[in-house]
Amino acid sequence: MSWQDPERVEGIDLPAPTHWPIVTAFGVTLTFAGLVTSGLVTCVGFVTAIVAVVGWWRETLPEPREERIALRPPEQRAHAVVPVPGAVEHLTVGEAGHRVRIPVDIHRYSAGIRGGLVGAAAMAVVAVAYGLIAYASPWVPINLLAAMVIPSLAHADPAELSRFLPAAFGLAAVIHLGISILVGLIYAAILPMFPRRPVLVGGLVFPLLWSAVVWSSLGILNPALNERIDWVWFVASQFAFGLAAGFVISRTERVETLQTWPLAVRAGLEGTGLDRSGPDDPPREGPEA
Amino acid sequence: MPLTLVTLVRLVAVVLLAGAAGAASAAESIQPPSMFSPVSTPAAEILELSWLVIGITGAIFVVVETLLLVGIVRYRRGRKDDGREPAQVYASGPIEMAWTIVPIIIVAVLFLVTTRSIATLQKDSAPPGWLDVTLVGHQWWWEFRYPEYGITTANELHVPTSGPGGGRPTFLTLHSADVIHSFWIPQLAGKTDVIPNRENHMWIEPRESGLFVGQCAEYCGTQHANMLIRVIAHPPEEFEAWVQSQQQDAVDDPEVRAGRNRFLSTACVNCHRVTGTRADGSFGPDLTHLMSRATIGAGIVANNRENLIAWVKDPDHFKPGALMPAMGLGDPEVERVADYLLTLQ
Amino acid sequence: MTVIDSEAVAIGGVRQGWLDALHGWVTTVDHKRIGILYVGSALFFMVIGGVEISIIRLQLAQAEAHLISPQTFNRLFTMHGTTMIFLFGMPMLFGIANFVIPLMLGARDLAFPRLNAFGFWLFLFGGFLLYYSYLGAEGLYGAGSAPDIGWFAYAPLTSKTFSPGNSTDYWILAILVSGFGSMLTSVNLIATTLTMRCKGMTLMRMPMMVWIMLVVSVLVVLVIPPLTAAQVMLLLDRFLGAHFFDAQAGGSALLWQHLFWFFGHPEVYILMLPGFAYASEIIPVFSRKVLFGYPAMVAATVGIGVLSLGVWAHHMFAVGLSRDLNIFFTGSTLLVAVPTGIKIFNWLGTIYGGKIRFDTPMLFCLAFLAQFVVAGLTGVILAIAPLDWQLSDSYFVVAHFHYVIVGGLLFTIFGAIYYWFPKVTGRRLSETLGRWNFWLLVIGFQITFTTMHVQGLLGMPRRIYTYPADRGWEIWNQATSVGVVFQIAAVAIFAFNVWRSLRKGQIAGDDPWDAWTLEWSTTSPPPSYNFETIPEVQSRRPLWDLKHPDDPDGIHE
Amino acid sequence: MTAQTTVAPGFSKSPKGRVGMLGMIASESTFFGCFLVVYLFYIGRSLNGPYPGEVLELPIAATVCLLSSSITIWLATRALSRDRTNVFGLWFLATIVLGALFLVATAQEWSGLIYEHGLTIRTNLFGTTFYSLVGAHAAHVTIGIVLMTLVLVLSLLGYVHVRDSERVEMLSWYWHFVDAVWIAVFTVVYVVGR
Ligand code: HEA
Ligand code: HEA
Ligand code: HEC
Ligand code: CUA
Ligand SMILES: [Cu+2]
Repeated sequence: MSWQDPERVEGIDLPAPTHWPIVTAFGVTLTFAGLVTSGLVTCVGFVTAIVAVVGWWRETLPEPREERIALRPPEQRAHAVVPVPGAVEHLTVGEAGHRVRIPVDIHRYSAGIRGGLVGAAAMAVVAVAYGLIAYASPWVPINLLAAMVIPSLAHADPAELSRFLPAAFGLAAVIHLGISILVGLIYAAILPMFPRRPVLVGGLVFPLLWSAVVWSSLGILNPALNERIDWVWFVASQFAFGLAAGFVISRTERVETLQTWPLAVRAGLEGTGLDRSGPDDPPREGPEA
Repeated sequence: MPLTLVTLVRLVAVVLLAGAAGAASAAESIQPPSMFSPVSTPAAEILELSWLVIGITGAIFVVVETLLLVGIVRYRRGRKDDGREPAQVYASGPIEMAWTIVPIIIVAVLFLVTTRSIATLQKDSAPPGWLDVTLVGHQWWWEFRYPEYGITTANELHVPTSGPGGGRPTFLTLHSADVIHSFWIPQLAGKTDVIPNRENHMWIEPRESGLFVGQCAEYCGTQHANMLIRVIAHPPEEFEAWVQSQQQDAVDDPEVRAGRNRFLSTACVNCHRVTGTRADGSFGPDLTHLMSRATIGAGIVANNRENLIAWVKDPDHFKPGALMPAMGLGDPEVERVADYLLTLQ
Repeated sequence: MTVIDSEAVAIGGVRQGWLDALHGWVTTVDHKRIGILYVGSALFFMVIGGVEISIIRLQLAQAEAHLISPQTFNRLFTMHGTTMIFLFGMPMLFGIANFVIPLMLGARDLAFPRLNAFGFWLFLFGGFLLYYSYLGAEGLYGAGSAPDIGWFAYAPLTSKTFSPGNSTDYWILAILVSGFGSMLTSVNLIATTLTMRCKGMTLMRMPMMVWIMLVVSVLVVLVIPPLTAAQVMLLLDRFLGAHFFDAQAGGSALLWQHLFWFFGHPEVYILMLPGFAYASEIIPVFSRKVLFGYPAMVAATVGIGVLSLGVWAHHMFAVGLSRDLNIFFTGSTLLVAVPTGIKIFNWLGTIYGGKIRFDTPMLFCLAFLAQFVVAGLTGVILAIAPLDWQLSDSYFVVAHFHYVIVGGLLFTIFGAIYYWFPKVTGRRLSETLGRWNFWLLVIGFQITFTTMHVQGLLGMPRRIYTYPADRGWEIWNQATSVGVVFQIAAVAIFAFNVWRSLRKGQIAGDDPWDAWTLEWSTTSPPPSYNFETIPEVQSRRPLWDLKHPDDPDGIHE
Repeated sequence: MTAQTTVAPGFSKSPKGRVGMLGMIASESTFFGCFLVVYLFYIGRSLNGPYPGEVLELPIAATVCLLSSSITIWLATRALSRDRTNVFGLWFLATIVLGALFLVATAQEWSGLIYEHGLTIRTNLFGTTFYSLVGAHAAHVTIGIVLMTLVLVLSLLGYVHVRDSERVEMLSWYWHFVDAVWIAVFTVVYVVGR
């Protein structure tokens, strides 16, 4: 490489050593130290600092003083880096070449957002249906969601919960949509890592896992909801989300079947281990440069 | 309670901490001031929230450390390594997306729950019927005033308990006479700073009677360490009785006249108050009912004759740097003053 | 112009008289030598800070102990905190940046070499001024008393009324002076990074370390002035009778807290981000893999920098902020977990699929990863305002921040020293001693700081010189104190290792770790001009390109 | 072969000076920002008089002087970059005079406040914040004037040429910054604060 073998130069100009910085710093410190010791110290410090600054300027104006440093003799210089061609392991899956971006097939993130929104709608339908059936009011599930944040709702009676409350509605909508979109995005990102039955995994397994997590902590997350929750309906609404979102997303693009890959590879974390050549095979040569 | 993630965490923590606390203080009567044994509504609410947070952070801890360990073991350089460089993987959009969004969701959930919790816990004014107490932090002792009853006391706060069917929570208004202090009894509530030229509030609602300890939590100078707090929660009737005894004027026992005179003719009166006498200072604790307190020096030593003598002779003996000067009284005088103090029931 | 023999001024070059050598060091403007001066003085102050805290731990090992007076105790923890943050942490990271960054950029020096020297000397003299207070500050009790106001010096404890004498003034002035130094050095680093990159080094090709130090420098430039401003106000209060923090005159005690923590919170990231920087250089090299997700790492760094400016009041949850503020600062603080998480996961992603070599620098970085996660999670616990009401100002906080600063920063600093020592001196540190150093530090660290969480949860406030025996804290404090013994041993072994390796260490060669950034393309130690010719790069890993010409980086970036 | 190969591309003078100056200005800005915020925070919180409404008057003349000095220094640097040293000297002198006039006005204002109204830094929060904010600004003006006077003297002695225009321009940036700070101070102290 070109910059590794320098042409012969006489020397290199570097800023010359100077004692003015240390003297200036000393003067400045003394100036301050005088405040807590004696005015005399401040005076001395101030004068020192001024003298040093003048000295400093005289050294740097109009052009900073430099000195020419001789280059080291060639034998004491850095060794040129030795190229080692073919020393990098290869990926055998995906594109040819040493390194690729994996996973190869991914969903567009816009698909995730769309899936999240559709899932949100599906979930809302189930939840509102539950509200209508169990409480004869579509607002109950919405208010219950808002009760996660609003303490007064956490202790409200059913009549209160059945009413339309604009603040609660707004809050619930933000929480519901926000989290739905985020979960949709996650779906888009990780469904390709479970390529075998994306809809099954995304539509049933994840919602079940998620429901389990919620079940274990709802008492603290949202006590109001916890008191009134009907778990069958809750899990059903989770399924509605998962299935709708999973369906929308997996339809957007075909996912290459990667199930023989280890998970870390499917996630795009590692590239080794893909080389199917056995340990006894001779190491493969890299392409000639 | 079903065996859930949170209950599991709870169980583990309770066992560990009970062991932790028990091991050290098996024989003592004082309960360690641990936030894990709340006896008051705010503390209990905070603990509830803690379980969620500890559960979530605990789960993250387990996941990340496992990933790390697996990575270290799985990808260590093997013995028979051929020296070639592993394939270079630059990035992976999806997985990065996933590990950005999952924390966002966790953070969002934590945030929402915390919001509710803050809104529940933080009260800016006392709901009707609550007991009002004004607390003043001093270097290095506490003053408690009960405006309703006209009582002033120090270092030991007496409050009523609430039963299951409700009761009388205490609403504290916090002021400081000098620097910043912080009022903290972990079993009753979180701490709130006590700040000069500012009014702060907090509330407690003990549900059990007993003695609960804490101490000043904001560094406030030399004796910050010995600015202890004792809160005594009484059942309501007992509390009423205490209030009545505190409302009495100081006892004036003729047997200790000599000590009383010495006390009143010394500069003690500039700093201390004893109602019904000319002692009307407010720089030091109110001594009117000194003997109703179990400790002196803001909780550092038991309140008995011996300690009172030692204290009056030289406060620095117990509390180096304390703002009460040694008054230079001779031994017999100190003893007489102490005898007088001992009558201030 | 005379031509100077480069060896004569090179580090470890020909023997000179000690006076000449000394003269060389005090007049030098070479970024490498200034870097060494920084690191050396930082280590010196670290030992002082460590000795101070060792005395404290001795006192706290027993309930109701009377080994030292409360006044002495208060001075010790104030000096410990101040020393460790301002005289150990900041100079250490400036020192390493000073040495490494121009080399990484392929530059001959920093943009303003003389200013660089000036900044260093300001810091050092500032440090001396602070310690001179032990002799010079006639406090309340006669001559000689160090400041005793805690490292964040809350008003009004710092007012003339509550802190007579001059000890507080020493604290203010010393930090003021060294603060100027930090600011100048940061401006210098920014200018260097923005204007002196070698040919081909676009911003997105800079080594991760350079990016991080750029963000750190910007933070320093933005947040040291608020500290300076607050200190100037305090000086005006103390010397001229102004009323900025005077509650009697209607002033606000909280004002100081807002100003201080507006500085103080970014300050903790100023300390930790360089640790991230070292890890981002070391982990890839010893995993033999490119840093995973470089663009995300850059974004996360900038994100942490920006967010850190908006979270300061999480140090003030207990002061009675309004509900809305408590909620806001809880939320903003929690958000920091996201970019930090990105970093953690990207380092994990780097390890995955690699072939890890467990040299000492890597050991320190792996321990850092494990420990930092715990530290960050306790931070998240503290960020939840209601939990902070219980935990603030308790030993849980002390545990949290030592987990970050010691478990995170100190470990990466040791990693960095083991990593770059060969470049600086031309000799390697002993691996055997390095392992002793590492394991003793891990053990000591865990014993000391894990137990501290328990004390905090059991209600022990910080900054208390003694505690009653009946609280159940004693055995935990004993454990904490015992851990310090291991830490002292670790630091002592480290010192021995440096001393021995300087003379007998294995010769390193240009590129002992088979690394990829430009500093490894020159000799160890580098000549004063760094490179004979200025390098030219095509990718983030120029040496990778040279080593694997058939498989260069650039096309993948 | 020759010395030119030894000059690193980054060693050209101009950009690093600019970046450095911008860095200094950024940090000075947050410094002043703090004093401004504190001033705003303490408005109306003084426990006793005199209050700003009673004693402060709009410093119109001073403001005009200071702001117009931004124009003169711009003209000066432009002249220098075109190698018209004499014109440069004249405009520079004008800048210094305008800056000095500003300082004189401030001094008059202060002496009025101190001797007529009895307002000092110890009087109340208004005095505390007013003198420190305006004083910090005035200190920066003073530093600027000292530096400019130095440059002027050097230029009279014939030391300042086109090649220094870069440095003089940095000085002018500083001066523009001081002006900008004054606009903020003016708004906060004399407009909002009264
Ligand atoms: C080196 C410095 C450093 C660093 C990096 C941090 C990082 C953090 N700190 Fe800490 N802190 C200090 C140094 C530091 N701190 C110091 C010195 C003090 C005390 C000062 C004093 O009082 O003397 C303090 C005090 C302190 C307090 C005040 C406590 C009190 O006094 O009451 C709080 C409260 O919010 C806090 C929070 C945090 C948070 C949320 C982070 C976050 O940045 C942590 C982020 C990291 C993670 C969260 C882990 C990794 C992330 C993942 C694995 C992703 C998944 C995680 C989630 C979704 C949660 N810190
Ligand atoms: C960079 C920052 C940093 C670092 C590295 C450390 C390192 C350590 N800290 Fe520190 N600490 C702070 C920053 C730091 N600390 C801050 C900011 C505070 C708050 C201050 C305040 O409240 O104002 C604090 C407070 C603090 C406290 C609380 C004090 C109190 O509240 O009362 C404690 C208690 O144990 C403690 C312990 C330790 C220990 C044991 C170490 C150890 O890791 C140190 C290990 C190093 C050594 C021990 C040096 C080695 C020495 C030798 C080899 C020489 C031989 C030594 C002897 C003979 C003794 N620290
Ligand atoms: C300069 C003021 C001052 C004077 C004079 C003074 N005290 Fe005190 N005293 C205090 C302060 C302040 C405290 C609280 C000290 C602490 O706990 O830190 C106190 C505490 C006490 C206590 C303990 C009260 C408690 O509940 O903890 C007693 C008893 C006491 N003083 C008695 C006396 C006697 C008797 C005298 C006179 C001989 C006296 N004091 C003179 C200021 C004073
Ligand atoms: Cu009061 Cu600490
Ligand atoms: Cu913080």
